[in-house]
Amino acid sequence: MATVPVDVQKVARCRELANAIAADVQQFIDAHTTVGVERTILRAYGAEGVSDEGVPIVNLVVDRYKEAGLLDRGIAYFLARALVRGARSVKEAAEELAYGAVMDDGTGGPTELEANAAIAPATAVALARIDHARDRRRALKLAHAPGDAPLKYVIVATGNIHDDALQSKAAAFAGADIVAVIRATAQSLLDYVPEGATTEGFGGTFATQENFRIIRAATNEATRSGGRYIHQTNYSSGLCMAEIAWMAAVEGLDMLLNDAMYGILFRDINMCRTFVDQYVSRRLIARAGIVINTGEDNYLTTADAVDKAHTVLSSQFINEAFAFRAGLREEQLGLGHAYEIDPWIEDSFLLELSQAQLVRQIFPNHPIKWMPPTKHKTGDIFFAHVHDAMFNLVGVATNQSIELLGMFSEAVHNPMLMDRYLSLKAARYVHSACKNLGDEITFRSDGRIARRAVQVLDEALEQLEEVARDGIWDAISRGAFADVKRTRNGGKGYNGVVKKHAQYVNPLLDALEAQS
Amino acid sequence: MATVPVDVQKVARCRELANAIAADVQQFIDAHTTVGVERTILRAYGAEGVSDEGVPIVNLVVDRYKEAGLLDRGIAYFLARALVRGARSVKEAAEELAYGAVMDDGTGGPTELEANAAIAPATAVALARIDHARDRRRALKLAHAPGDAPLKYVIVATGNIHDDALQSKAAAFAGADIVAVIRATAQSLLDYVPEGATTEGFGGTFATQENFRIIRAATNEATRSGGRYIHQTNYSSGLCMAEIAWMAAVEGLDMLLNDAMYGILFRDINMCRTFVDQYVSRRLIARAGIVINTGEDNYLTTADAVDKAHTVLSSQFINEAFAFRAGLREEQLGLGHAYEIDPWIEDSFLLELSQAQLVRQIFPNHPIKWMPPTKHKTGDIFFAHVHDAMFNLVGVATNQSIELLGMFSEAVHNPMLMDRYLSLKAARYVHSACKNLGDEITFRSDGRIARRAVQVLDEALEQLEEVARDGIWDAISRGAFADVKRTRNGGKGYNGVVKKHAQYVNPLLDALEAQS
Amino acid sequence: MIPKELIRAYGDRHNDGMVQMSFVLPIVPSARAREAAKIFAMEHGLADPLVATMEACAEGYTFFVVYGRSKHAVDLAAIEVPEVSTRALSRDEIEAIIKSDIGRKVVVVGACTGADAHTVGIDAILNYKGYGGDKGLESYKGFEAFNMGAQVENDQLAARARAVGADAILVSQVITQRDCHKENGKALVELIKSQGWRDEVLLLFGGPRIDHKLALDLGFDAGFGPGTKPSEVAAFVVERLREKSLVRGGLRSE
Amino acid sequence: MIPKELIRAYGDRHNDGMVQMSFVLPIVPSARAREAAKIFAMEHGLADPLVATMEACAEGYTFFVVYGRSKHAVDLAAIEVPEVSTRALSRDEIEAIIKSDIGRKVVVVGACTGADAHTVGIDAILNYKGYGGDKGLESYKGFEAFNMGAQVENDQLAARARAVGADAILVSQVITQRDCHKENGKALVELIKSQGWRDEVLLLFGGPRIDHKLALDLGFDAGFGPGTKPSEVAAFVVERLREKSLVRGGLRSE
Ligand code: B12
Ligand code: B12
Ligand SMILES: Cc1ncc(COP(=O)(O)O)c(C=O)c1O
Ligand SMILES: Cc1ncc(COP(=O)(O)O)c(C=O)c1O
Repeated sequence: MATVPVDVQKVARCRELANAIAADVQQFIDAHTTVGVERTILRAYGAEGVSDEGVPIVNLVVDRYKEAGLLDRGIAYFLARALVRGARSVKEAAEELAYGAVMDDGTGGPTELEANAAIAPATAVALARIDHARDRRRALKLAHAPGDAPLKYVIVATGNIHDDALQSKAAAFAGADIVAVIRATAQSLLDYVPEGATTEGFGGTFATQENFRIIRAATNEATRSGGRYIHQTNYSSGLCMAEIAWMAAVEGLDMLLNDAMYGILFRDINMCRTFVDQYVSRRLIARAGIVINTGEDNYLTTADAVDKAHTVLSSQFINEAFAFRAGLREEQLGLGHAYEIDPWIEDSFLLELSQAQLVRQIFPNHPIKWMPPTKHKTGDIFFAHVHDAMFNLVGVATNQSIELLGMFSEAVHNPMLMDRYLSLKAARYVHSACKNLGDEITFRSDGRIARRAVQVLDEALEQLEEVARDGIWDAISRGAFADVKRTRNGGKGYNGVVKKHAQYVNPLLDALEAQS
Repeated sequence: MATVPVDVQKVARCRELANAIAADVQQFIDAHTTVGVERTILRAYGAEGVSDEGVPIVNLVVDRYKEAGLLDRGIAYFLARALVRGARSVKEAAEELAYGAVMDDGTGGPTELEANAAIAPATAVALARIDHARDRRRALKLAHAPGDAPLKYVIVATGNIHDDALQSKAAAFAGADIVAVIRATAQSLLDYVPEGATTEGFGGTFATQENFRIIRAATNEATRSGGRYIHQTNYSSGLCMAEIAWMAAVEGLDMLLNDAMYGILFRDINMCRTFVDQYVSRRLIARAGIVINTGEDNYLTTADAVDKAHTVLSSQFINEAFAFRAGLREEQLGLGHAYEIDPWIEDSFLLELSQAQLVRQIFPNHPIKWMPPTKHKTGDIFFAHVHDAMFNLVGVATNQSIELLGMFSEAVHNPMLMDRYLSLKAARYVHSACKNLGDEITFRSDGRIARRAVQVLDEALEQLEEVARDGIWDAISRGAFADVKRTRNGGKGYNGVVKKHAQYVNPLLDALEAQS
Repeated sequence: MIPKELIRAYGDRHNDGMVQMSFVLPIVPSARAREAAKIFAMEHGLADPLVATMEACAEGYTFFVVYGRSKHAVDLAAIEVPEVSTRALSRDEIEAIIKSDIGRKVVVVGACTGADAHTVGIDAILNYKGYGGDKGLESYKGFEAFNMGAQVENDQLAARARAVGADAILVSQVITQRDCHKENGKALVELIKSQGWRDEVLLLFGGPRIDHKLALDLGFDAGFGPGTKPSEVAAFVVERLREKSLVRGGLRSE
Repeated sequence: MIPKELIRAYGDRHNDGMVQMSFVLPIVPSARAREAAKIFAMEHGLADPLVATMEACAEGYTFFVVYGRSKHAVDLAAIEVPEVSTRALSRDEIEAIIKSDIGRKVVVVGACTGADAHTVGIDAILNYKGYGGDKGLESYKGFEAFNMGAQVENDQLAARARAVGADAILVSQVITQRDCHKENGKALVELIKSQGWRDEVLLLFGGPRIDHKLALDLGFDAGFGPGTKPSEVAAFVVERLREKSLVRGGLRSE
């Protein structure tokens, strides 16, 4: 088995530092909520639908209470009180909160005890919905075992959910194990989740609950007809991170792109907002048994993949620390890393091999996610196909868990049917032709591959020391990750962050937290 | 450095057996000549041109003496006598032999001494022409060093020598180190060498001396403009093996496809004929410092590449033994082997890696020639491109000397400009990205790769034992190589074999033999 | 009139028409070259052509990859393609038909003709080993198969076939440069016609670039392309022999 | 009339017209499908189309690779392509021109607009680091460069440009789905026109799918495609400023 030297002491120290970094942020998280979190809670309790103008009721309610300066009590507080006051269902209660002529200002009325009692059944129902979806998924997976690792992951992105469904089945037919529907270009900056099935979208398809249902049904069909479990993936990311996590949890999705810092760095979303949102989304994800895919691979599209390889590793430790705090288990952590080194650099393959193996060894129980070359792809689709083959080879040789397949048309368009077919065919070949390669070779203990691994871990450790010293807020504002700088109070969605009242109420989050 | 276990005793035994096999055949060779050999001698002495009907004068002469039952004395005998008798040049002497009203029946006339003296200067001139071409090549190579190994070898095959010249330069521009002009489909069965520049040909371009000149000039131009030595290759194979070797030698070609058995197996050329022809062709090649490329790779197109891998190795030992007997040095032996295993077999890559490394270790000083997948290529050019990438990877990781690049259009047509360009680009990438891979990895000493290498050597040894026991004539008639069976007296060109007279004369061959 | 059944290229949505092209133009890379590539693509009927790459591939030559939306559609209803019409028969069924309906060995002679030296295809059909697990005609009790190998001239093949009383002649052609396979194939058919025994023998044509339609056009009885299995060929031969009642009036009984 | 300058695709011989196509048709693999692919290729103008492969790539869909000889030719003489016409200037030359002919810092504002979050391209042009060893505009003494990053709305960009008195606005667009880059770009030009200061500013458009021609069509002053180097952009800006005498009458002096 080919391994690189990994100093366990250093790894332990990295974890310790990452934990300290997360602990610092957790104080902030515990003291704050966001409009996204509160909308999530409403959805989880069963608030559904849109107004005549198409605005989701959860937005109407949360915005109303936010404007009134009452959101710091937690929307569940008001929901509970509405139920005590006679609303026959959560739905009715939510409507009351949204449209009711007089607003509950939170004073007087039902006692805490009454309110708790009123909301408790709804909390139980919410948890049961997650558990039910999780159990159904498990059963289907038992009946139809997934393929061998590396699991072959492809994206579909027609913009039209019905076409996506067709593409997903086509991908499964061609050998895909995981199908992700990527989102429309602008969705992550929307501070609401669109409603219903959608058939238009640039660069991807909107994430909506109905779309999740449609696509899940399609992949389940593919699972049954092909006899191999097909995983469904979407994005719990952007301003509605937590709401989408809920939707995915109850619609039985298997994986979610979800990262503690991606939105900050790549979508210029405010960091306070993101840290709070990621925590709540991950609490739901933990319960749902969903695997997250973190976004460190993206760092190497804006920063240099050779010089900044260590930032991927240090961020993985941080993402892990945040995830553990939200109750996720190692088996749910699809930490992301990528094959983004300029292919024309001499020995680039060795550098990639080294990094992939290092990550594999440091996170042995994690379903790590291996991302293909993208940045250096050009429109020479033939060359790109070869570039991807080398990536596939590293994937199978270093035993990556999840492999997002490269597309030869990466620099041209969102993948088409043909592109996915050819990509899957090539990956099937490389994975099979090199099946036992990793077991057959060893790396020279003092060679280029080994030395590179040592260097990357050392640099990651060094960076984590710095970040722990300065705090992540400062580190990000100095461009520690992805060569991108963001300020603590800058970015989108900052005004959606609310400091919790001393009597903030959130029974669902409490229940999720009680779990771990 | 990744190595496979190689038992040196077994290798020594293989060499011993191969030597015995060749020794047996050498007896036959020494006792025979062929029309091809005699034509070669005439050409070497300077007989040139064609008759009014377009028949080369060397054919006219040799056929005439053959019909008269006089060829067993060696055509040099008659040429010498014609010179003694007053021909002012070899050309005139040859014309005399071809058209002369009375035929010299070899009796009477000049004494042996006179004849020897008459031909000796011509023999010296012939040798000088070879040496001159060799020295010119060396000088150019000193001025412009060749690229790094594996040398990238591509073929051009437009049918028109002028287009081939253009393609050769284009290939050099795109990174090729070696350019071969492949021959027209039917040429190897022609019992004469066409004359002059040719512009029509199916599947390739005729090998003619003028074409050699044109293409050599083009590649020399590319060498000078690119500053990297570009090698030129053609085929010394088929019924005119030896004549072409002569032409290539004096036109300064760098490499020749030349094999002791290829013609027998793949062109159904008679074995007696081939054995004699290969010997003489190799005597010229040895002197010219040309590198031969043997044809064992072809075996795996008709026989299964997994089951019959050992036949490649045993044949390489035999080819080597024949070559040594003809005065070739290890550095001239581009033994052929190939990546022809069904790509869909699990661990096919490991099997190929094993075989390539085994051959590399057994023939450490030989410029071995690594041939790409062809048989399992289909018209899916995208997949084929990936298949070739894996081949390139093995090539660089096992440090092959000469790598004939795969073409994604292999199953479609002779390579076009675009195909070669993309193939070269991909090979440049893989060779550079994996430059030091071979130094960085080792193979598990008891793993699949190692065990496979041991097995292949064992099987080759076993086969060589059998062939040595039965003689190669019988072995071939039982289908020992390439799953093809040929009989000793069957096949094309048998009637061109002539048993030498006790006073057979061939001063040029004598001189070449004296060398080693 | 048969209603049209139009299909278009498919990228990711019904009828989006997306196709990929690649080619080399004799021009150096430049804005002008890019425009030339676009125009070239449009001439082929591609709308909104996108020049994905433009690279110097030789001095004075540029390699392009282009994507575009093809405006063309194919009317399936208007396509008439002869398909080799035989039911798939198992090995046992084939043996049984020969035994019961033909009552003697079926004789076939095969070769790869002309300058073509590619025997792998014809061997796959005739030799015991067969192809992809499907054993060759030699392996059938009911067949007597003669494989003449490669580089066989048409007249030699015809002579041998007559000599052994072949029910079918199997011709393989792999080399297709400048349509030499067509000429070669046609020449055999004509030779046999001129010798007056075309009706007495089945002529099968095969190879990686052969299809049934082409074979019929050249005067053969059937054509077999890449991936053909021996059992398909065996099934065709026995079915045709049975149908044509060549059985009784065949060569053998002459 | 200008004489025609026809070029055709090149496989391996002058004017052989060889091109490769690949596409998917909504049909299952069959002899009929192969024929459909051939006809499809012929409709594009390919003679002797060769269906190199035909594979089921999804239920009901088949992937084809086809080769054929294109009958089309492009007349180079008829192509008019505007090329960004600036002489290549070295860093020193650029600095010198700014110093001598402009006499103050040249102010540029750049952004990746709309929903587009791809900053790498605009960063490559503006940031110190630059692209492929060629340093970005920030690194020039003579330039003052503001990089607004990604996801910037047109009105924000315009406002900022006015506020800082920009000589040039640099717009990057990477996402091109359904031509959103064109609409986005055009909208900016119109916004600035409607605000009445179009003549006072240079508008540059860039991105992997942008070319000069497209940029001009949309109302920009220049377009820059893949592989653009910062120094090319710098050279264009200073040359245009000099030419247009924007120097004296420019925004700054208003
Ligand atoms: C193996 C091979 C060789 C071997 C042949 C060994 C041998 N004894 O057969 C060797 C190395 C000797 C060789 C040499 C040459 N080859 Co070659 N070769 C190939 C290769 C790699 C594979 C062909 C093959 O075996 N396929 C496997 C068989 C099973 O498939 P098949 O032939 O299609 O047969 C199936 C069906 O078509 C059908 N079938 C075939 N025949 C028949 C007949 C009947 C009656 C029926 C019913 C069915 C049937 O059934 C078979 C089973 O399904 C191809 C490239 C490729 N991957 O296709 C090039 C290829 C065919 N060769 C080619 C060329 C040009 C040559 C040379 C001329 C090159 C040269 N100038 O030196 C030489 C000369 C040979 C000659 N004179 O013919 C070209 C042909 C180009 C063209 N279309 O014209 C190809 C396409 C390679 C290329 N891209 O240049 N070759
Ligand atoms: C890196 C990258 C990302 C990063 C961006 C990080 C960042 N901060 O920039 C991340 C991972 C965040 C990302 C996300 C997405 N991406 Co993206 N991404 C890429 C990728 C891999 C490389 C782009 C790149 O950086 N190129 C390198 C730079 C240097 O080149 P360049 O942009 O062409 O710039 C040069 C020139 O064009 C010129 N130039 C550029 N702008 C300007 C401006 C001016 C004024 C001038 C003078 C010159 C100039 O100069 C530069 C230097 O030469 C491409 C694929 C590819 N290989 O091209 C996909 C790609 C661009 N992305 C794509 C998509 C769809 C997305 C997503 C929408 C996917 C999704 N649904 O989740 C998201 C959303 C982002 C959004 N809203 O925009 C598609 C776009 C398809 C299309 N044509 O519409 C691509 C082509 C991938 C694909 N095949 O699907 N992506
Ligand atoms: C964690 C994460 N979220 C989201 C995305 C997609 O971007 P967005 O949803 O912001 O368009 C990515 C992109 O790869 C990602 O890694
Ligand atoms: C040794 C040798 N000679 C010749 C050839 C080419 O075949 P021919 O010249 O017989 O057409 C090959 C083919 O690869 C070969 O290996």
